[in-house]
Amino acid sequence: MNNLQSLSYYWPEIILTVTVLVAILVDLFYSDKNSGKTALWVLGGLILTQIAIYVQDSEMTRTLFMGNLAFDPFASFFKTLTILSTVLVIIISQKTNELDGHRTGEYYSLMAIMVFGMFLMASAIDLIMIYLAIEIVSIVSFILAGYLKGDLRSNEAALKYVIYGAFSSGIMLFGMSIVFGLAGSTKYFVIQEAMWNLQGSAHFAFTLASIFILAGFGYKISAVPFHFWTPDVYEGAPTPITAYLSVAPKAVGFAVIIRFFNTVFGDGGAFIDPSISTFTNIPWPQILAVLSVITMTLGNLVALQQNSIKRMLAYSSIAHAGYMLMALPTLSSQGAYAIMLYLFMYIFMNLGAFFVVIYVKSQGGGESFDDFRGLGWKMPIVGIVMTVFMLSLTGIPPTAGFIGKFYIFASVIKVGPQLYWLAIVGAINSVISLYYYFRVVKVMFLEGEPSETIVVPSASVLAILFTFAIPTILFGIYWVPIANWVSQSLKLFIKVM
Amino acid sequence: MDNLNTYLSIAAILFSLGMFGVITRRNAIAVLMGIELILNSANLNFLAFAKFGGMNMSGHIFALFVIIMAAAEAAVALAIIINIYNNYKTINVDDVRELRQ
Amino acid sequence: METNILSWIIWIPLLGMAAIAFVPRGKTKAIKIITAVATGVQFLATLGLLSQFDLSTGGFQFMERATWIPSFNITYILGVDGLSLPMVILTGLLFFLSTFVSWNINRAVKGYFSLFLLLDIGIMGVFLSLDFFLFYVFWEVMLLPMFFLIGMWGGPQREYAAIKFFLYTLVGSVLMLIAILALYFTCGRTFDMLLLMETAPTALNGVMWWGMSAIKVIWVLLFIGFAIKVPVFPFHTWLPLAHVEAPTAISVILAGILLKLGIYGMLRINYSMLPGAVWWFAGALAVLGLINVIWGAMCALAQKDLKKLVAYSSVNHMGYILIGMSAVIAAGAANGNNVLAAQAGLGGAVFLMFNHGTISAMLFILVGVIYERAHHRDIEGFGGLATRMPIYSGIVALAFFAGLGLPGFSGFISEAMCFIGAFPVFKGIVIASTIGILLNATYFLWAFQRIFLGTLNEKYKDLPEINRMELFTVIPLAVITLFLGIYPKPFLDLISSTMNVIIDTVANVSSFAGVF
Amino acid sequence: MTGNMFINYSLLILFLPVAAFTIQIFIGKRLPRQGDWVSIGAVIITLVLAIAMFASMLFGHDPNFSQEASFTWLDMGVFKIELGFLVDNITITMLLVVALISTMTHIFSLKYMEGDIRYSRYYAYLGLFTFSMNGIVLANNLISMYMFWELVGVSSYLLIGHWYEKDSASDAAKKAFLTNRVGDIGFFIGILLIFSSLGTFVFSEIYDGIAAGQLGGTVLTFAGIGLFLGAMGKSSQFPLHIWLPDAMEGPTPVSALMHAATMVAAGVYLVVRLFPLFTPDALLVIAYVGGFTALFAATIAVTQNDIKKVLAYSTVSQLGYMILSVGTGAYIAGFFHLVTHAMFKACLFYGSGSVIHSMHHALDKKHDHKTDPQDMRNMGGFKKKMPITYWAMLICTLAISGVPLFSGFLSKDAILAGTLSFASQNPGHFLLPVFGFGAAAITAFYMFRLMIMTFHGKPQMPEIYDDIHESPKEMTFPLVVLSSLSIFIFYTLPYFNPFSDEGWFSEMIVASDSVVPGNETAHYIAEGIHHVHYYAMALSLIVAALGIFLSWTMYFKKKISADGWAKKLKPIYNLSFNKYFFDENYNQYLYQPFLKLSNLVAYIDWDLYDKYFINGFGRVTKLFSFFTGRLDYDGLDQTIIDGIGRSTRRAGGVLKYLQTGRLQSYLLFALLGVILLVLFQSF
Repeated sequence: MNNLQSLSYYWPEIILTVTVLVAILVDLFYSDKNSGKTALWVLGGLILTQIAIYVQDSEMTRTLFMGNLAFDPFASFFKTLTILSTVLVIIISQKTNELDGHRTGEYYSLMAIMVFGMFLMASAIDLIMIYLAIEIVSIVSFILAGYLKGDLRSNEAALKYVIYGAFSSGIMLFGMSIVFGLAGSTKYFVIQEAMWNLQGSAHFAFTLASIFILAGFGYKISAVPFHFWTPDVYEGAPTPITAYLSVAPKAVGFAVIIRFFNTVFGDGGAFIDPSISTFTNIPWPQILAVLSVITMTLGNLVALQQNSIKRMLAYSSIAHAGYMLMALPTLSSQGAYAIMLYLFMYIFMNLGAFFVVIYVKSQGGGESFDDFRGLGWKMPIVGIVMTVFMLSLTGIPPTAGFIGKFYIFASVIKVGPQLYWLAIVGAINSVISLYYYFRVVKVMFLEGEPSETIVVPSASVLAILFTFAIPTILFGIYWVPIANWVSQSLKLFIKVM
Repeated sequence: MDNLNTYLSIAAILFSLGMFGVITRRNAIAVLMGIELILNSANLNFLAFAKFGGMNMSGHIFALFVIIMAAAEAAVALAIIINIYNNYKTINVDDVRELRQ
Repeated sequence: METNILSWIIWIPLLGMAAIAFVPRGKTKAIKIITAVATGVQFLATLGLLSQFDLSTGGFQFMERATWIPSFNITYILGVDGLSLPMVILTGLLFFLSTFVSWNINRAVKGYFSLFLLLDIGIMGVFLSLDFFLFYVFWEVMLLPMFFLIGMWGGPQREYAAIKFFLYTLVGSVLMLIAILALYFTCGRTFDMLLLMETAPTALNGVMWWGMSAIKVIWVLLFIGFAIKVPVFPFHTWLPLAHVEAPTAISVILAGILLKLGIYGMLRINYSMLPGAVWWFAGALAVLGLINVIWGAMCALAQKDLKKLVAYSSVNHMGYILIGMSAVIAAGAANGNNVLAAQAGLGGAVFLMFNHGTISAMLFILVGVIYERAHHRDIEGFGGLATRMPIYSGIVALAFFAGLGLPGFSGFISEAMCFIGAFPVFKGIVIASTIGILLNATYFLWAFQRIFLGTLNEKYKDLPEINRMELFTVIPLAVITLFLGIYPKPFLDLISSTMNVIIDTVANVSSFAGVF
Repeated sequence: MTGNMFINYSLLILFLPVAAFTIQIFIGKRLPRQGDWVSIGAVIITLVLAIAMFASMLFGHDPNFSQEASFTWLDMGVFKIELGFLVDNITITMLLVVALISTMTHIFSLKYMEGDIRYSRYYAYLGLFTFSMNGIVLANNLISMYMFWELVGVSSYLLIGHWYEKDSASDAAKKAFLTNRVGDIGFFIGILLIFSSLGTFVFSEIYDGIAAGQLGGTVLTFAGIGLFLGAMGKSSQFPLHIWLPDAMEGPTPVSALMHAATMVAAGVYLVVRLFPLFTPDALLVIAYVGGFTALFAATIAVTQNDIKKVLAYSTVSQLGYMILSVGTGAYIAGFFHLVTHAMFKACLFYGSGSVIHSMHHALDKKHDHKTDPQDMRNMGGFKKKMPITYWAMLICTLAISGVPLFSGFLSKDAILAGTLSFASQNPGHFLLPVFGFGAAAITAFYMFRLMIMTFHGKPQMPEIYDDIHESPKEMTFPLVVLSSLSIFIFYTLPYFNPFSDEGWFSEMIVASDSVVPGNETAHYIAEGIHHVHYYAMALSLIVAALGIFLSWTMYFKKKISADGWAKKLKPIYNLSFNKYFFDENYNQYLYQPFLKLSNLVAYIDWDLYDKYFINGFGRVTKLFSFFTGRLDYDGLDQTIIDGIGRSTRRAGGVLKYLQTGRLQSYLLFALLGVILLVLFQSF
């Protein structure tokens, strides 16, 4: 479909672009103090975008802009996820005190730009598009990570992030170039066809290339061994940004991986027969399984070590990436389904946990475990809500986190006995994770003494807390709507061959 | 002499050089340059394939995009490095180790 | 009769929690009363269940079904049979009594009783749910309140004990989760236990995973999950710690009900869904039982802390139950269809489950009473209390005699049944474990002598006698123990038809037990 | 009189005492006189009922009379237990004995326990005991017998430990219970063996099964030995005899009731009841254990100075007799001895009780609490002071020594005849009669030693002598009753031949054949006994006379110096005086090692077991340390879960070093990752 026709299916992105422009413009007229008001415009724009997505969201699938972008429920799902998490992050950014003294106008407009990049990631089916999208998201996140100009840690985070990001996207690009050479095109479907008739030696080249590409993707979802930037960046960046990075880019990163694997190495995304995923001589299931095991184990083990809750959450998010990777080796609809569900659940519990950290810090506390000592006695509500998030992150029913894990395990076990070991490793890992998640609960409740003065957070804070906590519980008990939504969205654009 | 393999090998060499620079250089700027080398090696690949592979223009286009992106990236990176310099009074990446655990 | 009584039984405590949430923190009395009412009503409801229960059938009664997550075949199924009903009643009773045991809790009362009720929900749910997913959810729901109740209101080592308990049991339950999913995908995509009981034995028959029979693999995964709760020998080290650190009421619940959940799970799931593997595992079960008996008894004998002694005595008693359970294979053709032994063994095991519930609860309450007064539990540290507090020591003597399996108390006949049942199949093991009879008596009587007999320790010459509230919590248990000891028929009538169903399941599969 | 009525009566007899027990426990203290009248009333009614049953038995005059009644106790379909009662002549006689002695004890205790701190508790426990003893007597199946068996153990525990402030008392109580439990294990295993092969607990059905050959051979032998182990525990047969002498820590009336007359006789009653199912081998074991115990205990009794200890060991020895006779097949004789022994031994204990009582008071007057009121060396010459006690005890002493005209002669004679005939039929076992007659001689000797040291000669403690008084009639009354019941006439009615046990007993209570194939029939055994009867009688007379004469000359006439002989036989004397060091050895070689072992187990459980596991995790940790080489390998001495926590956190600690914060190292690792992945799949 040519560009002009495509535009009619491109409303969300268009609205988004307009939003960005408007945001930048209005920011010019705000004084430094009120610059934060830009957030409202951005929010408005995002909501409009979401409406647009909702309106146009239909069962039909097609490609846009001469097969550069896919327009399918799968993409819309991740777009919605992106907007949801962005909106939530913008909301919690209101409560942090880290941005004080900074002009926050472009902070929000940058987020909007990032959303655009993630939209592209969610729907790209062309190597060029993928590269562009990833770069857009990366560059913006570099800036956001280094947003606190005066703060050494933030600076350092930005530096590491930019170099690491550029480095890995460079590797990815090199891989892409080789793939282009082998396939003669940058379009997924062409590549997939080309893969069928590769000559012997080309296989190695292709393998090398695809692993280079994987490096690029792995960096986005911070999978071991491309995770090293994560802890430092997560710790250095302003907490809301950390929360954001741990959710949104990760989500679309998985979108890219799922789409890439199922389209290029799979059966073109039809989810009919996972088995052909092994048509190359690359044992993808094994590689991914090993990657996921290393990722979750390392994430958990190192998280055990941390004394800063923020940093602990950073590592734990690596572990969660590992859990989600578990479902990837199956290359089945079940797997993708599980990952998507998990991501949705993950947004609430993870952002919630980060928000509690932000709130406690803004109340004069800090980010270390010691700062949380006796919190459950001082602010019972916050403590209880935090406990809910910790439970959910550990994956204990009846919380959303458990449901996510449940589907992940289910998809792994469905494959059959050959992958049971993976499930067991995952299970043991979630037990290990209990140890550090409940260290938080322990310091909050088991330590410290009942205090007379009980701090009840302001209404707005309570509202935010519950917007995170209630879904975390609710979707742990009844998640049929989500499940249905996911299963409807589990529909990639398929080239009819 | 003027065939695909030559270009590919040159690209490969460039890639490795870039890699080497990134790993070994202590100066942030130098590291950035190493990254640029990597990107350009990729570009070289694209163009070489496009030329000899008798393929469509998408190779060239890709290269163009890469150049643009590299520029953008460099801009951001340099900005950050300047900021670092203001705070640390150095751009030696080894000295930027606030976040070591 | 109304069809959703089971849901009521499970969710009544939730109403209690809601009510408590609205009571200001200061009004501790009100909170306690609300809890008492909630648990009391629940207990009455369970009794109502008993009155309506149809003894003649071994199947499930008061069934409830509601669709929950159709996409994953997860349904809300409740039901009660001869195996779960006694446990349900016991749960109701113990929670009601424990409310009064914890009457003098004064630290964060609101939290305590909310968690207490949450625990109640979890346990009731496990006993009543017939959907595997639901079962698992309730199973996990129990852990959190337990963690807090031990960790916030426990003894000096409480944090350590709490986290240890949590981790230990979580390991078990994640393995269980994997087994559950494996069952789900191998046996016709359902969590409905009733269906699984039909499909599983045949669906898995002969399936091999990595050279092992699938049934064995799943059995072992489930078994570990349950064995940790029981606890069976190598997994028992969390128990003494948790029991010792937990506040009295919680120790009562732990020993009285939580340990039984493991046994219940084995009978409900391992026995009913994978009867084939019972044949393969019964021997090991008996041996583990023997180890539990001897090991637990010897550890109890060596303890200086009274509560720890009681805790180890639980380990020891669980051993008898395991031995009784192993008897079920006697009914198989391979063992000459000795249904008699199987009935004796299984009946004894379930009977002992219940009796240990009442007896150990009684013991822990009594330990709590003395701890309240003396602020320590060092067996050596007392002496001659019988002269000072005759009523208390009388009741303790009663509890101890019940604990050491004295005829006339329910403990005796159930233990005897376990032995009688297992004897034809595992002669040696049973004979070896009868030493337990002696060891029980030894550690109980020795402890009794050191604490109550001899000359009164001057330190305690004005220790107050056990008070009405405490008596009120103990007497009902004592009465039940005594009554069932003198006339066990009613209880066995309650369970026998269900027991026979289980026995048949296992016995029938013995025909192709050869595949193992 | 209908059999139905028998059952009702026996049920009344069974449950009246437990009713009394309940009342006493709950409201006893608040009743006038602490409610002793409740208990006494209850037992007196039981006595009346027992007498009524006994009378109707005599008039009914049916040797094979037997009534059974049972109810379903539990029922699971195939597995069901029926509890029931069996009333036959043996039962009725036993019931009478129990009721009688129990009543006497209740009465005796009125004064003896007067002003005791736990007066009502004491009577309550007596009630409990009477109940459980009657339960044993009435049981028609092994399960209920076992249950009451244990209950008897408990009531003995409670009564021995009545004065638990004394550590010796509480120790003795514990020892009694545990030693009995050892026997009970055997009992239980015996039950298991029988049930697993016959599927029933009821005596009659068991007999039928054995007769039908469903159970026999070694299994049955072992079952029999198992059951007999129970009997050994209760009747304190060697080597489980250790608890009975200590049990004398309990109040003397209790010793009379339980540890002389009834409870310890339960063991004998068991083997008598179950005689038909013992195989020849089992019987042989029984015979030897009994015989040996008889002699062994007697030799200990010779050297004891504590009056109650002497009686205790003589009880052990007499019980040995009864067991012996069962072993030799003459089990009716054993039962006969049980009855007569109940009378005279209880009486002897009351006697000692009344002596101790008065000693106690006398010493109290002198405010002397050091002197042991039970030590015969502090007595002497009490004959004048307490004549009733003296005469009563003398009669009983004559009875136990087997002097004609007294009950003991008849029963003992029957037993000895039994052993003699057994030995004559299979001469290999000549030891059995040797045991028997030897014990008889020694018994006569030490009993008279006791009498003489207590009542004759000069008072050893003149200072208290004036304060020694005859006990009040509540205490003398039982003495009179029981001593008179030790006259032969009560057992030989309606005949008057003091030299033959012809009488209601031998007519009403007849031996039944063993159901085990290969055992001699009752008739055959009776024949054998009849043959050797007169030799046996003559022999027993001789040995009794010998014993009496010896102690007469030694302690009364002082012709032979006891001390001199004691010195001459120093080693033997010491052995006997120290009860062959049984307690010491048990303590050293059984209890202590076991305690150590369990301490060890507990230690293993808490520390080592966990450490052991941790080493497992330690290896995991090593694995991590392998690729960083940065792990110090200490402090893995936590408990398991800590261990996981520790080792994993350690591992984390190692991995943490990867996070150097140095940018290049990150890149390097990333590169390595890529290369690894390539290698991973390119082979």
